[in-house]
Amino acid sequence: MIRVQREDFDIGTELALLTEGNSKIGGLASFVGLVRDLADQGAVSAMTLEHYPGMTEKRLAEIEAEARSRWPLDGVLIIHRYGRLEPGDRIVLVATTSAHRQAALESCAFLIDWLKTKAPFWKLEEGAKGTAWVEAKESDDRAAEKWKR
Amino acid sequence: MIRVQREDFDIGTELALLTEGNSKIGGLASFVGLVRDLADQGAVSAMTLEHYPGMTEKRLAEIEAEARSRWPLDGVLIIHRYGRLEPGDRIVLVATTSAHRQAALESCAFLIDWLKTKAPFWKLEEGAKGTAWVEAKESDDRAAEKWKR
Amino acid sequence: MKLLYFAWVRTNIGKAEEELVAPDHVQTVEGLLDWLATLGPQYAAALDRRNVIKVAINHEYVEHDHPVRPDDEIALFPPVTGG
Amino acid sequence: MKLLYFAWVRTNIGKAEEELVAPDHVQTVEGLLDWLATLGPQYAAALDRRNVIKVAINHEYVEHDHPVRPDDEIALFPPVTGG
Repeated sequence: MIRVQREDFDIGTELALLTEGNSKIGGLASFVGLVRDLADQGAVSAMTLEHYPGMTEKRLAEIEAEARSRWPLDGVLIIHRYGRLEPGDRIVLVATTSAHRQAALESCAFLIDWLKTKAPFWKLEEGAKGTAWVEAKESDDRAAEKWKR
Repeated sequence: MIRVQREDFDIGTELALLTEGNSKIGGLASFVGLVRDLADQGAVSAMTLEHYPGMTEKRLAEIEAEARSRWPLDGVLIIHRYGRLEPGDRIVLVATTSAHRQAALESCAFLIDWLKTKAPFWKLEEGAKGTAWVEAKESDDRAAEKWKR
Repeated sequence: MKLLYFAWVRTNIGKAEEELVAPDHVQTVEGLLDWLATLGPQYAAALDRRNVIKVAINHEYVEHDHPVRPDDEIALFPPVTGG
Repeated sequence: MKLLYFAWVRTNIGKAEEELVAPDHVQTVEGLLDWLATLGPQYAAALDRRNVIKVAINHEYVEHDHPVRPDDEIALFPPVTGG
Protein backbone atom coordinates (compact mmCIF):
# COMPACT_ATOMS: atom_id res chain seq x y z
CA MET A 1 0.00 0.00 0.00
CA ILE A 2 1.17 3.48 -0.94
CA ARG A 3 0.34 6.69 0.90
CA VAL A 4 1.65 10.18 0.15
CA GLN A 5 0.43 12.59 2.77
CA ARG A 6 1.11 15.82 4.62
CA GLU A 7 0.02 14.40 8.01
CA ASP A 8 2.16 12.46 10.43
CA PHE A 9 1.61 8.72 10.91
CA ASP A 10 1.71 6.45 13.95
CA ILE A 11 4.32 3.70 13.53
CA GLY A 12 2.67 1.27 15.94
CA THR A 13 -0.76 1.61 14.32
CA GLU A 14 0.63 1.19 10.81
CA LEU A 15 2.73 -1.87 11.65
CA ALA A 16 -0.13 -3.46 13.59
CA LEU A 17 -2.42 -3.12 10.54
CA LEU A 18 0.21 -4.82 8.41
CA THR A 19 0.31 -8.02 10.49
CA GLU A 20 -3.22 -8.12 11.92
CA GLY A 21 -5.18 -11.26 11.21
CA ASN A 22 -2.46 -12.90 9.13
CA SER A 23 -0.71 -15.64 11.06
CA LYS A 24 1.28 -16.79 8.00
CA ILE A 25 3.69 -13.91 8.62
CA GLY A 26 7.03 -14.85 10.18
CA GLY A 27 8.78 -11.50 9.91
CA LEU A 28 8.00 -7.80 9.81
CA ALA A 29 10.79 -5.44 8.79
CA SER A 30 10.46 -1.68 8.83
CA PHE A 31 12.44 1.49 8.32
CA VAL A 32 11.51 4.99 9.42
CA GLY A 33 13.39 8.03 8.11
CA LEU A 34 13.43 11.09 10.35
CA VAL A 35 14.50 14.72 9.98
CA ARG A 36 17.93 15.03 11.56
CA ASP A 37 18.85 18.12 13.50
CA LEU A 38 22.11 19.35 11.99
CA ALA A 39 21.95 22.73 13.74
CA ASP A 40 25.42 22.21 15.23
CA GLN A 41 26.76 22.01 11.67
CA GLY A 42 25.04 25.31 10.85
CA ALA A 43 22.57 23.45 8.69
CA VAL A 44 19.04 22.22 9.05
CA SER A 45 16.60 23.55 11.52
CA ALA A 46 13.71 22.44 9.30
CA MET A 47 12.95 21.37 5.75
CA THR A 48 10.19 21.36 3.21
CA LEU A 49 9.54 18.31 1.07
CA GLU A 50 8.26 19.01 -2.43
CA HIS A 51 6.91 16.22 -4.61
CA TYR A 52 5.23 15.59 -7.96
CA PRO A 53 1.61 14.61 -7.22
CA GLY A 54 0.48 11.87 -9.55
CA MET A 55 3.95 10.73 -10.57
CA THR A 56 4.97 10.10 -6.95
CA GLU A 57 2.20 7.59 -6.34
CA LYS A 58 2.91 5.82 -9.66
CA ARG A 59 6.62 5.48 -9.03
CA LEU A 60 6.06 4.25 -5.46
CA ALA A 61 3.55 1.69 -6.73
CA GLU A 62 6.14 0.58 -9.28
CA ILE A 63 8.76 0.19 -6.53
CA GLU A 64 6.29 -1.88 -4.49
CA ALA A 65 5.57 -4.07 -7.54
CA GLU A 66 9.30 -4.57 -8.13
CA ALA A 67 9.78 -5.67 -4.50
CA ARG A 68 6.87 -8.10 -4.79
CA SER A 69 8.37 -9.57 -7.96
CA ARG A 70 11.69 -10.20 -6.19
CA TRP A 71 10.59 -11.51 -2.77
CA PRO A 72 7.62 -13.56 -1.49
CA LEU A 73 5.90 -10.77 0.45
CA ASP A 74 2.58 -10.60 2.23
CA GLY A 75 2.31 -6.91 2.99
CA VAL A 76 4.13 -3.86 1.67
CA LEU A 77 3.56 -0.38 3.08
CA ILE A 78 5.15 2.87 1.97
CA ILE A 79 4.09 6.14 3.60
CA HIS A 80 5.94 9.29 2.54
CA ARG A 81 5.17 12.76 3.85
CA TYR A 82 5.51 16.11 2.11
CA GLY A 83 5.32 19.71 3.32
CA ARG A 84 7.30 21.37 6.10
CA LEU A 85 8.96 19.11 8.64
CA GLU A 86 11.07 19.83 11.70
CA PRO A 87 13.93 17.93 13.35
CA GLY A 88 12.71 14.68 14.86
CA ASP A 89 9.69 14.55 12.53
CA ARG A 90 9.02 11.32 10.64
CA ILE A 91 9.49 11.58 6.86
CA VAL A 92 8.96 8.08 5.55
CA LEU A 93 7.93 4.60 6.67
CA VAL A 94 8.59 1.48 4.64
CA ALA A 95 7.55 -1.90 5.97
CA THR A 96 7.29 -5.41 4.60
CA THR A 97 5.96 -8.69 5.94
CA SER A 98 6.79 -12.17 4.75
CA ALA A 99 6.78 -15.77 5.89
CA HIS A 100 10.57 -15.48 5.74
CA ARG A 101 12.88 -13.17 7.67
CA GLN A 102 15.41 -12.52 4.91
CA ALA A 103 12.66 -11.64 2.42
CA ALA A 104 11.26 -9.04 4.82
CA LEU A 105 14.67 -7.57 5.73
CA GLU A 106 16.04 -7.44 2.20
CA SER A 107 12.90 -6.04 0.59
CA CYS A 108 12.64 -3.33 3.27
CA ALA A 109 16.21 -2.19 2.54
CA PHE A 110 15.50 -2.40 -1.20
CA LEU A 111 12.37 -0.24 -0.93
CA ILE A 112 14.06 2.62 0.88
CA ASP A 113 17.18 2.47 -1.32
CA TRP A 114 15.14 2.58 -4.54
CA LEU A 115 12.71 5.16 -3.22
CA LYS A 116 15.64 7.47 -2.44
CA THR A 117 16.77 7.55 -6.07
CA LYS A 118 13.48 7.06 -7.95
CA ALA A 119 10.58 8.71 -6.13
CA PRO A 120 10.10 12.38 -7.11
CA PHE A 121 10.67 14.15 -3.79
CA TRP A 122 13.01 17.08 -3.16
CA LYS A 123 14.19 18.55 0.12
CA LEU A 124 14.56 22.27 0.68
CA GLU A 125 16.58 22.81 3.85
CA GLU A 126 16.27 25.85 6.08
CA GLY A 127 19.62 26.73 7.60
CA ALA A 128 21.24 29.61 9.37
CA LYS A 129 22.06 31.22 6.00
CA GLY A 130 18.69 30.77 4.32
CA THR A 131 17.25 27.90 2.30
CA ALA A 132 19.06 25.47 0.01
CA TRP A 133 18.00 22.51 -2.09
CA VAL A 134 19.59 19.30 -0.85
CA GLU A 135 21.96 17.79 -3.42
CA ALA A 136 21.55 14.12 -4.31
CA LYS A 137 24.16 11.91 -2.66
CA GLU A 138 26.45 9.54 -4.49
CA SER A 139 26.12 7.14 -1.55
CA ASP A 140 22.39 6.90 -2.33
CA ASP A 141 23.15 6.09 -5.96
CA ARG A 142 25.57 3.37 -4.86
CA ALA A 143 22.99 1.96 -2.44
CA ALA A 144 20.45 1.72 -5.28
CA GLU A 145 23.05 0.28 -7.69
CA LYS A 146 23.56 -2.79 -5.55
CA TRP A 147 19.93 -3.85 -6.23
CA LYS A 148 20.31 -3.56 -10.02
CA ARG A 149 19.80 -6.75 -11.98
CA MET B 1 18.93 -2.33 25.73
CA ILE B 2 18.22 -6.01 26.30
CA ARG B 3 14.98 -7.49 27.62
CA VAL B 4 14.13 -11.16 28.01
CA GLN B 5 10.54 -11.53 29.12
CA ARG B 6 7.48 -13.73 29.11
CA GLU B 7 5.07 -10.85 28.43
CA ASP B 8 4.17 -9.42 25.06
CA PHE B 9 5.47 -6.00 23.99
CA ASP B 10 3.93 -3.12 22.06
CA ILE B 11 5.93 -2.34 18.92
CA GLY B 12 4.80 1.29 18.67
CA THR B 13 5.63 2.05 22.30
CA GLU B 14 9.06 0.44 22.09
CA LEU B 15 10.03 2.18 18.84
CA ALA B 16 8.76 5.53 20.12
CA LEU B 17 10.97 5.21 23.22
CA LEU B 18 13.96 4.51 21.01
CA THR B 19 13.69 7.79 19.06
CA GLU B 20 12.06 10.09 21.62
CA GLY B 21 13.95 13.26 22.40
CA ASN B 22 16.88 12.47 20.09
CA SER B 23 16.74 14.54 16.90
CA LYS B 24 20.18 13.34 15.76
CA ILE B 25 18.54 10.15 14.53
CA GLY B 26 18.06 9.87 10.78
CA GLY B 27 16.90 6.27 10.59
CA LEU B 28 15.12 3.66 12.67
CA ALA B 29 15.22 0.07 11.46
CA SER B 30 13.34 -2.74 13.12
CA PHE B 31 12.50 -6.40 12.75
CA VAL B 32 9.75 -8.34 14.50
CA GLY B 33 9.68 -12.14 14.43
CA LEU B 34 6.27 -13.76 14.79
CA VAL B 35 4.97 -17.29 15.33
CA ARG B 36 3.86 -18.61 11.95
CA ASP B 37 0.80 -20.77 11.67
CA LEU B 38 1.89 -23.89 9.78
CA ALA B 39 -1.26 -25.84 10.62
CA ASP B 40 -1.91 -26.56 6.93
CA GLN B 41 1.45 -28.35 6.84
CA GLY B 42 0.38 -30.45 9.85
CA ALA B 43 2.88 -28.58 11.98
CA VAL B 44 2.75 -25.80 14.50
CA SER B 45 -0.34 -24.77 16.31
CA ALA B 46 1.77 -23.32 19.13
CA MET B 47 5.28 -23.41 20.54
CA THR B 48 7.16 -23.03 23.77
CA LEU B 49 10.40 -21.07 23.89
CA GLU B 50 12.95 -22.30 26.41
CA HIS B 51 16.02 -20.25 27.26
CA TYR B 52 19.03 -20.18 29.58
CA PRO B 53 18.42 -17.39 32.10
CA GLY B 54 21.61 -15.52 32.83
CA MET B 55 23.45 -16.67 29.74
CA THR B 56 20.73 -15.34 27.42
CA GLU B 57 21.07 -11.77 28.69
CA LYS B 58 24.89 -11.93 28.49
CA ARG B 59 24.96 -13.23 24.93
CA LEU B 60 22.37 -10.65 23.80
CA ALA B 61 24.39 -7.87 25.44
CA GLU B 62 27.47 -9.18 23.62
CA ILE B 63 25.57 -9.12 20.31
CA GLU B 64 24.50 -5.52 21.01
CA ALA B 65 28.12 -4.57 21.82
CA GLU B 66 29.31 -6.19 18.58
CA ALA B 67 26.74 -4.19 16.57
CA ARG B 68 27.81 -0.98 18.28
CA SER B 69 31.45 -1.69 17.46
CA ARG B 70 30.62 -2.13 13.76
CA TRP B 71 28.16 0.70 13.14
CA PRO B 72 27.65 4.22 14.54
CA LEU B 73 24.42 3.56 16.43
CA ASP B 74 22.39 5.68 18.81
CA GLY B 75 19.92 3.16 20.18
CA VAL B 76 19.83 -0.63 20.16
CA LEU B 77 16.87 -2.59 21.48
CA ILE B 78 16.47 -6.36 21.67
CA ILE B 79 13.36 -7.85 23.26
CA HIS B 80 13.00 -11.63 23.18
CA ARG B 81 10.12 -13.52 24.71
CA TYR B 82 10.05 -17.01 26.23
CA GLY B 83 7.28 -19.34 27.33
CA ARG B 84 4.29 -20.58 25.35
CA LEU B 85 3.36 -18.63 22.22
CA GLU B 86 0.61 -19.09 19.66
CA PRO B 87 0.43 -18.34 15.91
CA GLY B 88 0.54 -14.61 15.29
CA ASP B 89 2.26 -13.91 18.62
CA ARG B 90 5.36 -11.73 18.62
CA ILE B 91 8.57 -13.57 19.53
CA VAL B 92 11.33 -11.00 19.13
CA LEU B 93 11.90 -7.33 18.36
CA VAL B 94 15.24 -5.91 17.30
CA ALA B 95 15.57 -2.24 16.50
CA THR B 96 18.42 0.17 15.88
CA THR B 97 18.67 3.92 15.37
CA SER B 98 21.46 5.86 13.75
CA ALA B 99 22.20 9.14 12.04
CA HIS B 100 22.65 7.03 8.90
CA ARG B 101 20.14 4.82 7.13
CA GLN B 102 22.53 2.05 6.07
CA ALA B 103 23.94 1.73 9.59
CA ALA B 104 20.44 1.24 10.99
CA LEU B 105 19.37 -1.21 8.28
CA GLU B 106 22.53 -3.30 8.28
CA SER B 107 22.88 -3.50 12.06
CA CYS B 108 19.22 -4.53 12.42
CA ALA B 109 19.74 -7.43 9.98
CA PHE B 110 23.01 -8.30 11.74
CA LEU B 111 21.36 -8.42 15.17
CA ILE B 112 18.61 -10.84 14.18
CA ASP B 113 20.98 -13.04 12.14
CA TRP B 114 23.47 -13.34 15.00
CA LEU B 115 20.79 -13.73 17.63
CA LYS B 116 19.38 -16.69 15.70
CA THR B 117 22.62 -18.64 15.94
CA LYS B 118 24.09 -17.36 19.23
CA ALA B 119 21.37 -16.60 21.77
CA PRO B 120 20.42 -19.66 23.87
CA PHE B 121 16.75 -20.12 22.96
CA TRP B 122 15.09 -23.32 21.81
CA LYS B 123 11.67 -23.85 20.28
CA LEU B 124 9.44 -26.78 21.14
CA GLU B 125 6.67 -27.01 18.56
CA GLU B 126 3.24 -28.45 19.23
CA GLY B 127 1.91 -30.19 16.15
CA ALA B 128 -0.80 -32.61 15.23
CA LYS B 129 1.44 -35.55 16.23
CA GLY B 130 2.72 -34.17 19.52
CA THR B 131 5.67 -31.96 20.38
CA ALA B 132 9.04 -31.73 18.66
CA TRP B 133 12.16 -29.63 19.16
CA VAL B 134 12.82 -27.40 16.18
CA GLU B 135 16.06 -28.29 14.39
CA ALA B 136 18.55 -25.52 13.69
CA LYS B 137 18.48 -24.40 10.06
CA GLU B 138 21.48 -24.30 7.76
CA SER B 139 20.03 -21.15 6.19
CA ASP B 140 20.37 -19.44 9.59
CA ASP B 141 24.02 -20.52 9.80
CA ARG B 142 24.65 -19.12 6.35
CA ALA B 143 22.91 -15.85 7.26
CA ALA B 144 25.18 -15.48 10.30
CA GLU B 145 28.28 -16.49 8.28
CA LYS B 146 27.95 -13.50 6.01
CA TRP B 147 28.62 -11.17 8.99
CA LYS B 148 31.82 -12.99 10.00
CA ARG B 149 34.98 -10.95 9.90
CA MET C 1 2.73 20.81 -24.25
CA LYS C 2 2.49 21.14 -20.48
CA LEU C 3 5.78 21.84 -18.73
CA LEU C 4 6.24 21.20 -14.98
CA TYR C 5 9.27 22.31 -13.00
CA PHE C 6 10.36 21.08 -9.56
CA ALA C 7 12.92 21.99 -6.88
CA TRP C 8 15.72 24.26 -8.17
CA VAL C 9 14.52 24.01 -11.76
CA ARG C 10 11.28 25.57 -10.51
CA THR C 11 12.89 28.20 -8.27
CA ASN C 12 15.32 29.22 -11.05
CA ILE C 13 12.67 29.50 -13.76
CA GLY C 14 10.36 31.17 -11.28
CA LYS C 15 7.22 29.21 -12.03
CA ALA C 16 5.89 25.72 -11.30
CA GLU C 17 4.21 25.03 -14.64
CA GLU C 18 3.26 26.51 -17.98
CA GLU C 19 1.66 25.60 -21.31
CA LEU C 20 4.04 26.10 -24.25
CA VAL C 21 3.84 25.48 -27.97
CA ALA C 22 7.29 24.42 -29.11
CA PRO C 23 8.49 25.11 -32.66
CA ASP C 24 8.26 22.22 -35.12
CA HIS C 25 11.97 21.45 -35.00
CA VAL C 26 11.68 20.46 -31.30
CA GLN C 27 11.34 16.69 -31.60
CA THR C 28 13.18 15.31 -28.56
CA VAL C 29 13.84 16.16 -24.92
CA GLU C 30 17.30 17.35 -25.98
CA GLY C 31 15.76 19.72 -28.54
CA LEU C 32 13.22 20.91 -26.00
CA LEU C 33 15.93 21.75 -23.45
CA ASP C 34 17.93 23.61 -26.15
CA TRP C 35 14.87 25.65 -27.06
CA LEU C 36 13.79 26.35 -23.45
CA ALA C 37 17.29 27.67 -22.67
CA THR C 38 16.70 30.42 -25.28
CA LEU C 39 13.52 31.68 -23.59
CA GLY C 40 15.37 33.86 -21.08
CA PRO C 41 18.27 34.01 -18.63
CA GLN C 42 16.28 32.31 -15.87
CA TYR C 43 15.67 29.31 -18.20
CA ALA C 44 19.32 29.26 -19.23
CA ALA C 45 20.36 29.26 -15.55
CA ALA C 46 17.87 26.52 -14.63
CA LEU C 47 19.07 24.29 -17.47
CA ASP C 48 22.77 25.11 -17.16
CA ARG C 49 23.68 21.80 -15.53
CA ARG C 50 22.01 20.03 -18.42
CA ASN C 51 23.38 16.55 -17.75
CA VAL C 52 21.88 16.35 -14.25
CA ILE C 53 18.35 17.38 -15.28
CA LYS C 54 15.90 14.49 -14.95
CA VAL C 55 12.95 14.33 -17.30
CA ALA C 56 9.57 12.61 -16.89
CA ILE C 57 7.00 12.48 -19.67
CA ASN C 58 3.48 11.65 -18.55
CA HIS C 59 4.89 10.49 -15.16
CA GLU C 60 7.49 8.12 -16.66
CA TYR C 61 11.24 8.74 -16.55
CA VAL C 62 12.75 9.18 -20.01
CA GLU C 63 16.24 9.77 -21.41
CA HIS C 64 17.21 12.99 -23.16
CA ASP C 65 16.89 11.39 -26.61
CA HIS C 66 13.21 10.54 -26.03
CA PRO C 67 10.70 12.10 -28.46
CA VAL C 68 8.35 14.83 -27.22
CA ARG C 69 4.80 15.44 -28.49
CA PRO C 70 2.46 18.44 -28.30
CA ASP C 71 0.06 16.79 -25.83
CA ASP C 72 2.76 15.53 -23.43
CA GLU C 73 3.06 16.51 -19.77
CA ILE C 74 6.80 17.03 -19.42
CA ALA C 75 8.44 17.50 -16.02
CA LEU C 76 11.99 18.77 -15.51
CA PHE C 77 13.71 18.42 -12.16
CA PRO C 78 16.99 17.73 -10.34
CA PRO C 79 17.95 14.30 -9.01
CA VAL C 80 15.48 13.33 -6.30
CA THR C 81 16.33 13.66 -2.59
CA GLY C 82 13.38 12.20 -0.69
CA GLY C 83 13.27 9.36 1.78
CA MET D 1 30.37 -29.13 39.03
CA LYS D 2 26.90 -27.91 38.14
CA LEU D 3 25.44 -29.39 34.97
CA LEU D 4 22.55 -27.72 33.12
CA TYR D 5 20.67 -29.33 30.24
CA PHE D 6 18.41 -27.61 27.71
CA ALA D 7 15.96 -28.58 24.96
CA TRP D 8 16.33 -32.19 23.78
CA VAL D 9 19.42 -32.75 25.92
CA ARG D 10 17.18 -31.96 28.90
CA THR D 11 14.18 -34.00 27.75
CA ASN D 12 16.41 -37.00 26.93
CA ILE D 13 18.31 -36.96 30.22
CA GLY D 14 15.06 -36.27 32.06
CA LYS D 15 16.28 -33.45 34.28
CA ALA D 16 17.15 -29.78 33.89
CA GLU D 17 20.19 -29.67 36.18
CA GLU D 18 22.27 -31.62 38.66
CA GLU D 19 25.39 -31.34 40.78
CA LEU D 20 27.98 -33.98 39.87
CA VAL D 21 31.49 -34.76 41.02
CA ALA D 22 33.41 -35.99 38.01
CA PRO D 23 36.30 -38.43 38.40
CA ASP D 24 39.80 -36.94 38.32
CA HIS D 25 40.51 -38.09 34.77
CA VAL D 26 37.74 -35.79 33.46
CA GLN D 27 39.76 -32.74 32.46
CA THR D 28 38.01 -31.41 29.32
CA VAL D 29 34.52 -31.06 27.88
CA GLU D 30 35.30 -34.06 25.68
CA GLY D 31 36.20 -36.14 28.73
CA LEU D 32 33.10 -34.93 30.56
CA LEU D 33 30.84 -35.96 27.68
CA ASP D 34 32.52 -39.40 27.52
CA TRP D 35 31.97 -39.90 31.24
CA LEU D 36 28.37 -38.58 31.25
CA ALA D 37 27.48 -41.02 28.46
CA THR D 38 28.35 -43.89 30.85
CA LEU D 39 25.89 -42.73 33.53
CA GLY D 40 22.90 -44.43 31.91
CA PRO D 41 21.07 -45.05 28.64
CA GLN D 42 19.23 -41.70 28.83
CA TYR D 43 22.62 -39.90 29.02
CA ALA D 44 23.98 -42.01 26.17
CA ALA D 45 20.92 -41.15 24.07
CA ALA D 46 21.12 -37.41 24.89
CA LEU D 47 24.79 -37.28 23.94
CA ASP D 48 24.59 -39.61 20.94
CA ARG D 49 24.87 -36.81 18.36
CA ARG D 50 28.02 -35.65 20.10
CA ASN D 51 29.28 -33.31 17.40
CA VAL D 52 26.14 -31.13 17.46
CA ILE D 53 26.14 -30.63 21.26
CA LYS D 54 26.91 -27.03 22.20
CA VAL D 55 28.68 -26.34 25.47
CA ALA D 56 28.73 -23.20 27.62
CA ILE D 57 30.89 -22.89 30.72
CA ASN D 58 29.88 -20.11 33.09
CA HIS D 59 27.67 -18.65 30.32
CA GLU D 60 30.43 -18.55 27.67
CA TYR D 61 30.48 -20.82 24.63
CA VAL D 62 33.48 -23.19 24.61
CA GLU D 63 34.83 -25.84 22.24
CA HIS D 64 34.91 -29.51 23.19
CA ASP D 65 38.64 -29.37 24.00
CA HIS D 66 38.10 -26.71 26.67
CA PRO D 67 39.16 -27.63 30.25
CA VAL D 68 36.49 -28.22 32.90
CA ARG D 69 36.87 -27.44 36.61
CA PRO D 70 34.96 -28.64 39.71
CA ASP D 71 33.33 -25.24 40.36
CA ASP D 72 32.18 -24.66 36.76
CA GLU D 73 28.58 -24.24 35.68
CA ILE D 74 28.48 -26.32 32.52
CA ALA D 75 25.49 -26.23 30.16
CA LEU D 76 24.89 -28.76 27.38
CA PHE D 77 22.34 -28.05 24.66
CA PRO D 78 21.49 -28.44 20.97
CA PRO D 79 22.09 -25.67 18.41
CA VAL D 80 19.90 -22.71 19.30
CA THR D 81 16.62 -22.01 17.48
CA GLY D 82 15.32 -18.72 18.85
CA GLY D 83 14.51 -15.48 17.10
